[in-house]
Amino acid sequence: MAAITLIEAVNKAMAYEMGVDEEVVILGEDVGANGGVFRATDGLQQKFGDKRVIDTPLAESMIAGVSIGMAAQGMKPVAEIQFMGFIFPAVDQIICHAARMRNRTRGRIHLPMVIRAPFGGGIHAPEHHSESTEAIFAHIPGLKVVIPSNPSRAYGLMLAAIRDPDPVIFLEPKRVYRIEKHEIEDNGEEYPLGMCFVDREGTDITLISWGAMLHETKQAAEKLAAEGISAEVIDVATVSPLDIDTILESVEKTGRACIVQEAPKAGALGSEIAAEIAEKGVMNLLAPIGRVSGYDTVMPYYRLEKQYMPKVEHIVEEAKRIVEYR
Amino acid sequence: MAAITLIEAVNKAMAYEMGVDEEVVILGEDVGANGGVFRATDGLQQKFGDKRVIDTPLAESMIAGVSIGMAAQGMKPVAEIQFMGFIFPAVDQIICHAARMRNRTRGRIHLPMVIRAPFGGGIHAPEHHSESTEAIFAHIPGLKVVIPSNPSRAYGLMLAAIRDPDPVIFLEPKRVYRIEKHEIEDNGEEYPLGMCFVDREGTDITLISWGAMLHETKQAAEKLAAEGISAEVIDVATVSPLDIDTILESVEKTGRACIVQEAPKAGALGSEIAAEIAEKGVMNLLAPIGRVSGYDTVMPYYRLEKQYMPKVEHIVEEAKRIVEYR
Amino acid sequence: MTTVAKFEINYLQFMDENGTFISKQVPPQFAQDIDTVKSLYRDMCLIRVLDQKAYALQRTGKMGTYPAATGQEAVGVGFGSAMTKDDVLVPYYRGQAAMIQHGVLMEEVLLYWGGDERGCDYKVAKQDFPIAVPIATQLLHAAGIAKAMQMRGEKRCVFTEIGEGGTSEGDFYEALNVAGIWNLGVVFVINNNQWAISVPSEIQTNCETYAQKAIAAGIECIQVDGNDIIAVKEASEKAAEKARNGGGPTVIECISLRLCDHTTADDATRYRPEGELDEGWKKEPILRLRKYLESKKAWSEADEEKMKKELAEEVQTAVDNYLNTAVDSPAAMFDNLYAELPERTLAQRELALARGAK
Amino acid sequence: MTTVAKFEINYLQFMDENGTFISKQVPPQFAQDIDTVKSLYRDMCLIRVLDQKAYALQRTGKMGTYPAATGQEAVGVGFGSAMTKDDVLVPYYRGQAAMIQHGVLMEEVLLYWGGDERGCDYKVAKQDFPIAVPIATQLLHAAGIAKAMQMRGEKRCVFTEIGEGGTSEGDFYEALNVAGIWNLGVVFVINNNQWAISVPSEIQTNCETYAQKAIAAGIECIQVDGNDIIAVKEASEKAAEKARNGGGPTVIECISLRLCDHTTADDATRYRPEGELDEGWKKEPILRLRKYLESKKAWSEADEEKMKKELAEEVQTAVDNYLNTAVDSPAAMFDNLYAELPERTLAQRELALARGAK
Ligand SMILES: Cc1ncc(C[n+]2csc(CCOP(=O)(O)OP(=O)(O)O)c2C)c(N)n1
Ligand SMILES: Cc1ncc(C[n+]2csc(CCOP(=O)(O)OP(=O)(O)O)c2C)c(N)n1
Ligand SMILES: [Mg+2]
Ligand SMILES: [Mg+2]
Repeated sequence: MAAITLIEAVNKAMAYEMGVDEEVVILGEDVGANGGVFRATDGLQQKFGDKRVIDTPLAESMIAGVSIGMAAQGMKPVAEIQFMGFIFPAVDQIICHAARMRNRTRGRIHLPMVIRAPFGGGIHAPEHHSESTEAIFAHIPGLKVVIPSNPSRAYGLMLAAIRDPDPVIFLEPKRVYRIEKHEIEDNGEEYPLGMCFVDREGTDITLISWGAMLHETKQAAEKLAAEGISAEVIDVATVSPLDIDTILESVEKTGRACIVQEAPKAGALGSEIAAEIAEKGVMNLLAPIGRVSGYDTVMPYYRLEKQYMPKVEHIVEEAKRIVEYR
Repeated sequence: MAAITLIEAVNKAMAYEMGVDEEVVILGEDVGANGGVFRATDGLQQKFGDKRVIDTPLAESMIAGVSIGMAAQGMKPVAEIQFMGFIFPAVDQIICHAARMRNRTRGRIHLPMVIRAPFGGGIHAPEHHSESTEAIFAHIPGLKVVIPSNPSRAYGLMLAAIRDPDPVIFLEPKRVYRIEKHEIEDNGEEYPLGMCFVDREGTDITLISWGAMLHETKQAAEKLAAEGISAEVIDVATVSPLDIDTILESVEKTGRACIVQEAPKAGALGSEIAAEIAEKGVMNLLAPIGRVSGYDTVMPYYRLEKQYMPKVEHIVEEAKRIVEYR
Repeated sequence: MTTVAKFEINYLQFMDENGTFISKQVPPQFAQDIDTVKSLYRDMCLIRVLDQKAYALQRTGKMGTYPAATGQEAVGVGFGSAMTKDDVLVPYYRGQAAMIQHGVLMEEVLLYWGGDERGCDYKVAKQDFPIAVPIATQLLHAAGIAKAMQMRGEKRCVFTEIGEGGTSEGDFYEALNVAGIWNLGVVFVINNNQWAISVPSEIQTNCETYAQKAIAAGIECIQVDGNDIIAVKEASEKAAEKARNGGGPTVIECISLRLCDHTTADDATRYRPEGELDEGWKKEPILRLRKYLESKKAWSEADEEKMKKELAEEVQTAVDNYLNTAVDSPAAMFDNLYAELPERTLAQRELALARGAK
Repeated sequence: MTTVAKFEINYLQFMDENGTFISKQVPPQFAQDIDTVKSLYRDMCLIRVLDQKAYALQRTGKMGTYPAATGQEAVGVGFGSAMTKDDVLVPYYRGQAAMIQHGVLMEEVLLYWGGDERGCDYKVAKQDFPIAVPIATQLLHAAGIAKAMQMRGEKRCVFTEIGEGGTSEGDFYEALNVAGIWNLGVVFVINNNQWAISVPSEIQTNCETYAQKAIAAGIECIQVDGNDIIAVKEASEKAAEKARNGGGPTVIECISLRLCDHTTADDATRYRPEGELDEGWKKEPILRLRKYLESKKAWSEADEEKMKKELAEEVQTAVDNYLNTAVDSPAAMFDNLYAELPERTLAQRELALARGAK
């Protein structure tokens, strides 16, 4: 057992599955000798050869489209989009085909494929390297959208994503790629998709987050505890389809909810969670539902990046406002 | 003054503006001699020539990208995407460039362009011809997303969209292209963007909708009135940026809200509206916020289309449930 | 300046509009077998009958929008007949000729355009892709399928079809490029019917030929007379043979003409120049093959009558099967969305069933 | 079979790696003017100094990710110097050489890579586009700009640049195709530096040349030695002249070599074959032009020293200006989102200001 980072966990999960299932292949830009610009595929081409770890031409629609064709033949492509900001040329293939092939053919063709992409801000990267656009994919029926927040979940959820018979968009919060290490046994054990994780139990307020922001959210919960406020923390993990039951249960208990996300606020995933609470759990609420969020503006270049990102103190502040609401 | 349909109003507004502003040009697939597959550009090439009404090659990313270049030079392209289901190849250009050029250049370059697309179901069309994916664009800062619900609004909002100095996504509810006629004076008077319209005043519940579904929503309000329930009806019209104040005001008055939309429920625009109410107006609520919606599934081929679409009775039912909520 | 690369585009035609072999090239083996030629003739006629029937169904409210392949039967039947069962077809929406050649049932085609997903659940052509409505996207699927075949060392190939207008899409080029560099066994067939709805080929691209677009991907190409089924089939068989044996991709441009509206939703009189159709009907693929058969004394008016009757019956059976397929349950909207429907959506399924039952 | 179309790709080079004119063609007028050649030399040296400085800034935490153009200076300086003020440049991210030629300030380039949008608010090059990070997208903007120029009857043209890897994107082809059919005044420059991050050109496309991709769009093309600034500039001037006068688009492939890492975030030792750099440094564009100038007795060691000192100062001034530009207010995130900020977002702007003030 070794202590590994989130990105190493992604790497290990892919390596594990390639070792036991020869249908699994990796493709993308610079995934080969270079091991990916973040090293997610480091060493995999050396280990599995360039037939199974394939450097593609520079074309994202192609990467998605070719993966669809391969998956239809029963292979299990794990495609990398170098940054989520470059996934848009592939959106047509993902939305119009990957998400629909099983339904369109009434089950005759299904697509066991994964599209991985690092996402989110906070690493001082150039434009288009820092956005959080998970809401776009979470709105599309037929897709699963998974966001691990730590190394263990990255390992377990990636295995589940590869084994899933349907397309999974696997978004990796690159800001926390190397922020913490977990002891992980490389035993091929998956975590279930479609399930929230309750990361901290509490009674006064439910803080709901996913990906990198979960780290700020947990720190906020610590600070709140120091001030006598007991926060429950939920890692959504599979942002679509949403495990709303776990969230509703928690909110029923705490009576208060605050969603923490990095994306621009309008029409983000947080809106969906809030809407579900407002539809199904609103009468348990002791206060309005809060959303600590990125602003409704373009993710700025990195000099102003910090000004854009939600911070621990913003979460604490909002949580307190909600808890103190009368 | 003549009584015209929604699509004729779109046509008239474009013709008007082309007549007074020579920077306005139309481009797209089949917009020329054919006048568009729905005839939105009918007669315009005859009138303004093929230099200003341009049949493009078959490539949506190109249509959007070329429009960006033209707009940067001060022209005012009005581009047609034949159906919203075919907008996805253009999404990269729209999200990464159209929405950001002003911000990216700190105001040096701005893009007065319109991208029109017919959308929504109910006309027995083939696959990809019936979806409602407005939520994707409504999540993108830097875009305006406008959806007219009737001929007058189509005329006034289209004029405003063309004159707006920033990119506008103009989505036309094709199911109601020809469902009603309005007397419209072709005088170039625009309607303001960024504003909801209150289409019916009421006291018991606020029904919020846009586009084609507004018609079912209004019928539902009629039926509710017959049963003694007074429904206020709001046409969102500009779905981004959202005029949430008008909605909140109404909900403050009625204490109850129900959103009516055609799109799949999860992560749709209705979620954003519900979330805003839940954040800012929830304590005025006498009942949970309802969402009458399409299902979280792929828009079916047309044999099952009717089973997918929300109907007047569903709205009535949900509104009554909300009004009767204790 | 020095010249560093040279290319030429060749054109293949065997038979002219009078059904006469005009090429100096020896006609291919299959063209010398009169039964094969007869069966090609019959298969083209079947498509024409089917299209006419579908058109009539649409006009009487029993069918949705339908794209006929009138005048382009030699393209689909020609390359479809070059495929083996093990090959995979990735069609475009005007692809019924090739689809039916490759085992898709007529009633499936009708059910599809009749607005029912079950029309994509092919009973026989199990691996063939359903029609791709978003233009050009399917070419990338073809490349992916061929990649899988290549990785597994299979001697199969993939055929995919696209209209000449569709070649303007980025996906068209991305597919050619990846097929080129990975040496994939794909045959890209361009049905150059000279119109993309109302947009004539002259304003679609500045190329003299569509075949030459293959040069941008470093792959082989050929232009053929798409009204000459002998040429289409011959080029297709060569390309397929090459593809199955690791020789890589080919682009085949077939020059045809759309002798019908774009679809039943279109009215080509709005944009089509006078006289084009009259000229077109003189060159169309079915008539010339009939002339050839007649010139060989292999076809009579009686044969024609008999065949027409058979085809009408065949098509009618398919139509009956289509019309007798009851509308599916609302549950069908949910049951193949994922392998397993998520909890949350299950409730919606119940709701849909309850609403549908009313 | 008959041949229906023929194409050839020509290659242009005037000067070899020793600074000797090897072409049988007469060198262009400008190359015979020693001051022009000197100034091209100086401009290339400036880019190298700037890149080195930016690299150093990045290594010391004063700059973000930066893509040097080392070894490719002849490409950007060559075509940039063929542009007039009225032309418009649509650059790619490794485009600093052309950008600076066309009036973008060095401090703007630095501010941009230093993470500040104000680096795109060009003081001089008012109509030039900012760098496009999403690869190949910019070519369509170039086409749109040229379309506007054409509609207005202006005698201007547009230059746009892309890497050889970027030619695999669909947008590349869509832009060429529309430029071809609309006869737009765009010059498409491909900087074939033989690498797309870690992906070598040999596995990017099956084409023998990148120039030939123009054939798919029916437009003219040429391949030039991208290390020979005389050839790059000559081809560019011809293409620009043609474009300004309604002659339509041209693709110019410049063969260079990336003599640096992809960006400061890259480590090319992970994938680069041994020896390639050594070979490359022998052919690089600056050295050969110096050799030429020296052979003409037009350049001395003293000239070189003097120039180096001047360039260092020039670059240092730009660096100082960059470093002295205070970080913008959080309000800047909002103030150019739309012409007028929506009500709803105004409140967020207040919030950002309040938070930022803490
Ligand atoms: C991506 C996309 N854009 C637009 C359309 C709408 N559309 C359907 S067919 C067609 C014309 C296609 O012409 P061509 O490729 O020549 O094929 P043909 O119909 O002539 O066989 C268009 C624009 C579409 N289906 N997909
Ligand atoms: C659409 C898109 N995909 C991926 C990237 C990430 N990326 C940046 S540079 C690069 C390689 C580009 O190579 P090439 O086009 O040859 O240009 P060069 O950097 O060599 O000048 C990649 C993959 C991007 N910026 N945009
Ligand atoms: Mg066509
Ligand atoms: Mg390169």
